[in-house]
Amino acid sequence: MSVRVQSDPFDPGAALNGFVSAQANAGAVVSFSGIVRDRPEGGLQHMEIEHYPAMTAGAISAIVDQAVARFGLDDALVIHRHGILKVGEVIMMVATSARHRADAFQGAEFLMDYLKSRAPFWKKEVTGDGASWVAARDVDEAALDRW
Amino acid sequence: MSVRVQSDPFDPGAALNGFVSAQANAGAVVSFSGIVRDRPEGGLQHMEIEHYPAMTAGAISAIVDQAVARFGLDDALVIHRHGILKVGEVIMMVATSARHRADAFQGAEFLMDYLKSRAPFWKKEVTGDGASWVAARDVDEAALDRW
Amino acid sequence: MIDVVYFAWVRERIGLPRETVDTDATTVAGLVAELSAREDRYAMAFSDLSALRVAVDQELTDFDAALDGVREVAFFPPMTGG
Amino acid sequence: MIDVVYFAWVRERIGLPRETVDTDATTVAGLVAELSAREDRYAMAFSDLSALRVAVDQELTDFDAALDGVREVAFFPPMTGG
Repeated sequence: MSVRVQSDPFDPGAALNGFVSAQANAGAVVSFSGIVRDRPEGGLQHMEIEHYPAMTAGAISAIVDQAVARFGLDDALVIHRHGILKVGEVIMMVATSARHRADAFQGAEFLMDYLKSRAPFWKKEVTGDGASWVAARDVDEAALDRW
Repeated sequence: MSVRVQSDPFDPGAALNGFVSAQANAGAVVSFSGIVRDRPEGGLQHMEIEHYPAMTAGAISAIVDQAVARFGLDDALVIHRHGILKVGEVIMMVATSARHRADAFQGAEFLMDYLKSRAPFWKKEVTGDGASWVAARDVDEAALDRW
Repeated sequence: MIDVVYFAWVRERIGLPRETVDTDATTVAGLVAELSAREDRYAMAFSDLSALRVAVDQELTDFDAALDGVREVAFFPPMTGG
Repeated sequence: MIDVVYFAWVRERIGLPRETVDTDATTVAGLVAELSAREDRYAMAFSDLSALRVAVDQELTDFDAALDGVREVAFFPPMTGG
């Protein structure tokens, strides 16, 4: 299991290859990568991601431990950036491995659902008109109900 | 959309990075990588994957088109190897992108379920004791029922 | 004249990957009956159709598919891709 | 003495990221009431508790959580990670 919280950019492909090559038993690896996108109406200059340094890694590790236990994952990786990110940059990445693909997929979806709403990050969008905090979406909170 | 059927090894990380950097609108990218694993009882020397060259790329493209239409995917990638593969080698990879993560996840699972049972590949396991064709699993056929 | 192709253990049991068949059959099932009547290796390969899949001109189909204008029929076990 | 930390728009409304509070409150809700009574900026930040989340010693919890032995309380809006 590996959790990385960092302001520096990271290479998702290198992270995926490292994760794949570390798997001794798992035949299935699922990854998710989140990319900064402009707003539908345009104008995003950059995104700022604030976090709670004393809590972040521990909160993510607890979510990872739950996912590993629940889906019998062989391994899991979470990388999450904070600080200033431009459009097109990769914000975060999750990877899971399991013997069968259904567990790897479910583990990755579980991690994403919980990271969205239970890991202490807050996104702010900065445009030429000012800055605004991204509101939590009801659909993200509702996504937790299925687990 | 991109479909690659090849005997040569490929680099999943490079494929993921290429896919991510090609996304102009999607904020969510999901990938699946399948790795050759030894049998639970051990002894696998290598795996041979046979396919139906005249049909394979067309069959995969039809599955990709279904996934794109059904889940509103921005983009999709399938790479599938044939020929001889050793333990630890990556057999195949799928990547999907969408505006929201639920669609990217569902699109990737749909692709995997259909590639498993509807793309013309057949796996043979070669051990010191001989060779045997991998039997299709009922659970893989059943997985199609949910779509 | 129809090209008939075999994959995986169907190919191994019949002992060849491809052959051209001069057939009067109007459906895949009729073609299977003709081939099965030829020799034991065909009869054995086709003994349990529930264990077989068929594609006609590179499209998956059923054993009752018609052969009108068809150029290639493929027989194989359930696929194990991914 | 408890360290109280604020994030995102809670931090911006209150105007500081962290302070140390000498409090008699026995629960998080009691601490919120004390802070809200101090100044308008606190009252405004805490005006709708349904829009807030709280962590006690870096664990998510509820507003009725006890403060016995607690060293750090954090207030913030619903999280938007991922």
